[in-house]
Amino acid sequence: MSDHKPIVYKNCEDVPAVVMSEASMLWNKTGAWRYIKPKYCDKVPPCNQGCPAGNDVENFVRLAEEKKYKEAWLSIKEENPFPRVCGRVCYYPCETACNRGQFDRAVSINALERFIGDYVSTDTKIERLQNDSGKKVAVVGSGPAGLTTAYHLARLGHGVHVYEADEKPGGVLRYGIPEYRLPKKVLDEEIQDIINLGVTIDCNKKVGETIQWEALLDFDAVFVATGAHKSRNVGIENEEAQGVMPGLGFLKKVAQGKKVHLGPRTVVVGGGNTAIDAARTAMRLGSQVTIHYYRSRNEIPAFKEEVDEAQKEGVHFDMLSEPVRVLVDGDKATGIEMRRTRLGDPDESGRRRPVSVEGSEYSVDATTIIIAIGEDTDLEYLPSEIQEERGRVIVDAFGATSRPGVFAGGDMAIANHNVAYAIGSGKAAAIAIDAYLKGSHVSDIVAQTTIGEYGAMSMSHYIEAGRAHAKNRYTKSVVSYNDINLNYFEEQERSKQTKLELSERHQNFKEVHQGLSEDQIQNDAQRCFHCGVCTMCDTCYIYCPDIAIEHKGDAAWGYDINFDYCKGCGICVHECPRNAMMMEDE
Amino acid sequence: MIEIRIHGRGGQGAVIASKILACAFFAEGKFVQSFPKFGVERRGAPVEAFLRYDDKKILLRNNIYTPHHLIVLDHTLIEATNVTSGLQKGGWIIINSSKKPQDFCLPDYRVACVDANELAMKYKLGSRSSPIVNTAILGAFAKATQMLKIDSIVTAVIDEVPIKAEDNAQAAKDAFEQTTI
Amino acid sequence: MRMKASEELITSGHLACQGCGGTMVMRHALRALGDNTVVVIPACCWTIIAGQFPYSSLRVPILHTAFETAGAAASGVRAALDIQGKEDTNVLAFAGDGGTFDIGLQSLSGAAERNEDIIYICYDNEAYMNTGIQRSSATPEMAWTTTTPSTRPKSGPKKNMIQILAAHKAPYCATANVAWPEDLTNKVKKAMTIRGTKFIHVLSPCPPGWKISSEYSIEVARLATHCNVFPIYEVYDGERYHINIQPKNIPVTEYLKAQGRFRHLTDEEIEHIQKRVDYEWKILLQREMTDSYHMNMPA
Amino acid sequence: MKKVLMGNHAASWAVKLADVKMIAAYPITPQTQIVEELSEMCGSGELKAKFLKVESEHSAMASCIAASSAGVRAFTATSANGLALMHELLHWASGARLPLVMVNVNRAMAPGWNIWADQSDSLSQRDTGWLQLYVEDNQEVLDTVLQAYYIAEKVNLPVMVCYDAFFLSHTYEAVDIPEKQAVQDWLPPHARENILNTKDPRAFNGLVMPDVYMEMRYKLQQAHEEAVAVVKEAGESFAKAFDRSYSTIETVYCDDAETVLVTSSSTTSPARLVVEALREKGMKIGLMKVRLFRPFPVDDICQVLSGKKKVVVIDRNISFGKGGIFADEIRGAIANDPQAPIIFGYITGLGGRDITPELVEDIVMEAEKNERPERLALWKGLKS
Repeated sequence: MSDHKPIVYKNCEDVPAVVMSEASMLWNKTGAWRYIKPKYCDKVPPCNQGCPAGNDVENFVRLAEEKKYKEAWLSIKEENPFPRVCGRVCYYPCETACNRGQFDRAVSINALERFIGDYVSTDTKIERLQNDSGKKVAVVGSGPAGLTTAYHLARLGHGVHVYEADEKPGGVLRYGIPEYRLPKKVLDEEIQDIINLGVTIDCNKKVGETIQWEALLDFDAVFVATGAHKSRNVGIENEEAQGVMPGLGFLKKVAQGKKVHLGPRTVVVGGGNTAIDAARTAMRLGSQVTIHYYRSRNEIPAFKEEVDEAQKEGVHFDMLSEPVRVLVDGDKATGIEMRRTRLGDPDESGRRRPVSVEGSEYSVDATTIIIAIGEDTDLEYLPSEIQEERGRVIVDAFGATSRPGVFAGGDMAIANHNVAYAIGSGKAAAIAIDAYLKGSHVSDIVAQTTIGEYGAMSMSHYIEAGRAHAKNRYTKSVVSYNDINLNYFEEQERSKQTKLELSERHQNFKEVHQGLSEDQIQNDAQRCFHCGVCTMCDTCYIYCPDIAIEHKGDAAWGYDINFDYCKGCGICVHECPRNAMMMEDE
Repeated sequence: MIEIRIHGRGGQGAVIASKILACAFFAEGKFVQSFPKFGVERRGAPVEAFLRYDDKKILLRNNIYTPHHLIVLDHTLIEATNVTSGLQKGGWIIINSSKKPQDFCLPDYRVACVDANELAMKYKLGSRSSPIVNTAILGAFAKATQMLKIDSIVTAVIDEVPIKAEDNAQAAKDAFEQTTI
Repeated sequence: MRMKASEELITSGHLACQGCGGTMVMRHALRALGDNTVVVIPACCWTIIAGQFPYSSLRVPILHTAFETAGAAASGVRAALDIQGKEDTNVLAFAGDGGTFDIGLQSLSGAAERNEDIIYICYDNEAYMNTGIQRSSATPEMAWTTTTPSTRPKSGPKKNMIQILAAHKAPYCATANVAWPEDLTNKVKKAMTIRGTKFIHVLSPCPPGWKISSEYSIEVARLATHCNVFPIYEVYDGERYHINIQPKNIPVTEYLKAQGRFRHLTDEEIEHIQKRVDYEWKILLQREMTDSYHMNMPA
Repeated sequence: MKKVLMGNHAASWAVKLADVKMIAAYPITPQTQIVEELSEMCGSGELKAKFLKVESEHSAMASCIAASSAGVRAFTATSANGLALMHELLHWASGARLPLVMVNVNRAMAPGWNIWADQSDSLSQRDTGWLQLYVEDNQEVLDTVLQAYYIAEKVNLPVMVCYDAFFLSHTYEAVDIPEKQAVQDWLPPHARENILNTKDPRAFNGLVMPDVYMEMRYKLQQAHEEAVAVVKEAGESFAKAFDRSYSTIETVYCDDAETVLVTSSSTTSPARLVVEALREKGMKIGLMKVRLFRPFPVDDICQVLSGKKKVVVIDRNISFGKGGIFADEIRGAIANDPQAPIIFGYITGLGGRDITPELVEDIVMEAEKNERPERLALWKGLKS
């Protein structure tokens, strides 16, 4: 007798004498009782939205939790060629966004990324996703943006030729970030992954000098990402004196292994990351260092952690002071005259504007003065048809410039000057260039590939919208802290990276952050809420009063809802710890 | 059909005595019927039990009102209750007493006595304050009435008394010997 | 413990309301018990949930029995199984609060006193829900039901069934809550290893009766424990107490305000309930503590 | 083996011989010795059964229902208020079609408290779907309890064996106890389908909707109707095995009788004496003992009574507002017979009052004297 059909007794004789069941209740399709129905839908975790590079953060954390480090690494590499770089130098907006941060402390995503990268990279090769398209793309600049574009385009099957003005690829990664934060070996290895994909990196080729712009137009598309490496001048007296140098220039020289003589006392002017990097580098070269910044510690734009480290390492901070003029003895700088500032009203960035305090000038002795108050782009080599504004190339969300076929990214095109944004812009451009080369419209895929509200792009969404894990993800619905069912989580300590002993940081450039151990990684991976992403935690399954939720099976991921029986009570959705479900109308 | 009534106090075993006697008659081929007075038995309170035997199936289903014979387990009951109520003239009254039959003024009846208390003590049946006399007195019944053999009583006692069966049987035998008529 | 729906001992298509807690209790209990189980169900919501003749929503045998007889009927099944050599078959009496706290208390007491080798689960939805929300002695103080209107809500506190069973020296008594399914299944598993009468009292939210939206079923049940209204603990041999879930000590008002059946409560009344809850919780803590001074009865 | 047994112990012996596996009981006078004896038997191991000492008759019946549902022979015994307490579950047992056997020692219902013979307790339960047999002596107690299992398991209905308080329950008579092997040969081992079975899990006694409830009740009635023949068959086959025969009714001198005295239970015994005596005096009187009350053996009764002049029914029971229940049942049974006799319904012996041969004769002679009864309920033996 079928369990799914009601039993009909035709006549009196048919009716049994004993009140005994003959079949199950499965014939009774209680799905008809339902007003609204549950649905599994992966949403955007705030970390994913927060990652400018478009990493599928939640995914790699989950894979790490399952000790699938290789899969985790491949997941990052799908979006970002630089897990090891980012795991060291990113200022982790993902962690700032992490909902767990409101509960106890954010998951150590950055350190997780680094662990995964370091754990896996040397023995795994990245594959090209598509066969050779026959198209050729020129990439100008081998900084994080350029290399990212090159990487993705190569994976998408295009021929990529990178032009690099310096003698080695990497741009700011190589010349702007000191060895103690990003060992060159790590960078080289990640760049090698890109080269292994068939990307040609042509060094010592500077557009406008060793190669002409017009030559680039022979390519099917061009991506320019030459960064912002023109250090700004303060505009004070004697700024050109000997012993005064730009921050980035200083860092580059050190990175190139050139001897730099600082003398015993170095003054750094500025509060950005370059300033801090310069100060800490100067420390390591044996100089006493003081940083002068014209706002207070609260407004300093450098990463807080870097500032803290600098302080611990012995860098002095002289806040609320602005340079007035360089003091010279002949053409040699001997010090700098500073002036006190005080904080006034907030400016458009929300930070309080420094106001000079007249008559508060004072002198500081210095053998070297490093000016690190920001960098500008150099757009002179670009033809006029490519529109610019305030020193930046005007681009759309995907890096398309005003000239068809020419795309731009990185610091020269976007406001946020940091590695993760550069990588994000490179990926966006790669998507746009691929679409351009295929003759399709980027506008069609914006919704599909943009994760959340901040413009991060997902390569996995682009290349395989139908891929199982990405299938149901609502690219705009970001899970907030209030969406999390906190009943399912308990406070748990965040894993802390060990750092190089202070005593070991002088006279060398050993890496300061030592990363996390596997146990620590596991601890933190387990802390992840997996906001908006089904982890098959079984909460929905176990609470379903109607046994209408079923595992897809041993091999497959996720659950099926049996709408024949689901009564639409909504418990599964309400109880989902991570808001990976929703109710929708019938 | 012969009807016998047994008088005792709650706890003395009047009902068991009635049953043992029934078993003894049954063993001699009689139809029997034994039953307590249908009531609420309380320890120490006067109780009655009944016995009918006959050569054919007994079809009466009522209390005995005019017994042929009496068994009295406690002679104090004779003063306390109207034991002879309904007793047919010339019937036997078997009394547990150290007294002699002539000490009881029961002119219309035949009286037999046995000191079943003493026998109970002798065989350590029950306690001094409440000796178990229901088996011993049946020996006296057999002796006095001669309605059945002492052997039948002894066999019934052994079959029906769960503990100290042999002592009880011996008490009945002794009583058979010691009955005064 | 992952199971396919087809492996679960309760089937879909049953006749429980949306969000029914009692259904979850059965599901979790059977996950632990397995198919070598006979379920005895007196009159209660499950009389209906199990499905009408000729159907059943369980894949284990059910004996539906009269309202007041769960303890006795389970005893009878136990006896019959034992005499047939089926000592390994679990007998689960599965009764609502009415059938346990009220009309069935006598037969439960009898079974517990005889220490019948049964597992008795009371799924407590705190009123006669099957007949349409009438008060039972499990109804919490001041709750609305159709027989305790909000103008005259239920007077007096809920009967303490665990104490009653503990007084029988039942070898294992426990409370549980559908919001902690694993705790519940573990308790049932533990009960299976203990001979004698095991009593598990499970708080089972009833969306219609508690006047909550069905999706809040688990959340409200969870609040009951975190507000100390329904602590989760075990009592071994009627004497040794062990609290299993540390509550978050949330004010009762959170729990009460979540439910329509308490909507009429004034601040003073809530305060009164809070005081009683605090008091009972303290007593429970003391009982748990007394454990360390407990003198075992000589063997 | 013949033994002098009280009626209650005759019941216990039958339970032992029937190899009952589960007994649940609660004490109540005058039933108690049945279960005391069974308790001894279980204790000594001569009866391998589970004995549940439950906390009420209600639970006794609930446990028996459950045990029977789980596939074993179950037994309980009760009286009067205990039976009344079971009332709900009596319906449950028959509705579940369980072959339970219960002894009810007929005792008067309180108040006032009265522990003596009276059939009103079991007759109040006549509509619960149980078979009811009323027996006359201790031998019949034993034989009927055995037959009760035979019948119950053939028709899947519970059977109540009823006999009078004290007149049987506490009265010792010689009882022929059959050999265990002979009983086993006659009463097949208990084996039923449709029981609680974890290998074939079914739900029993669940919700039944109006669309089939009536059919199921019809089947229950059918089973009762079929049970009349099964009771006879049980009696006949019992006679073959044990040389004592039983049926739905028993008649004495009815063939040529003009007046038939109708009795049940222990009242039949003195009635036999009376009928015998009156026959000797030349009166054309017969006796009909009604043994099976539910199902009511309408055909058997009508066959005997049709064409008789007068029927005198003695009832140790009463349905208040109507009269004696046996009399009423007989009236109802024969109402459509064109040759229906005049029926005199006498109520007597309530609450353990003796029914002596003199009383029975008084009743018969009064009925003989009057052409028709003055009213439905005639009382005899009231204090004048």
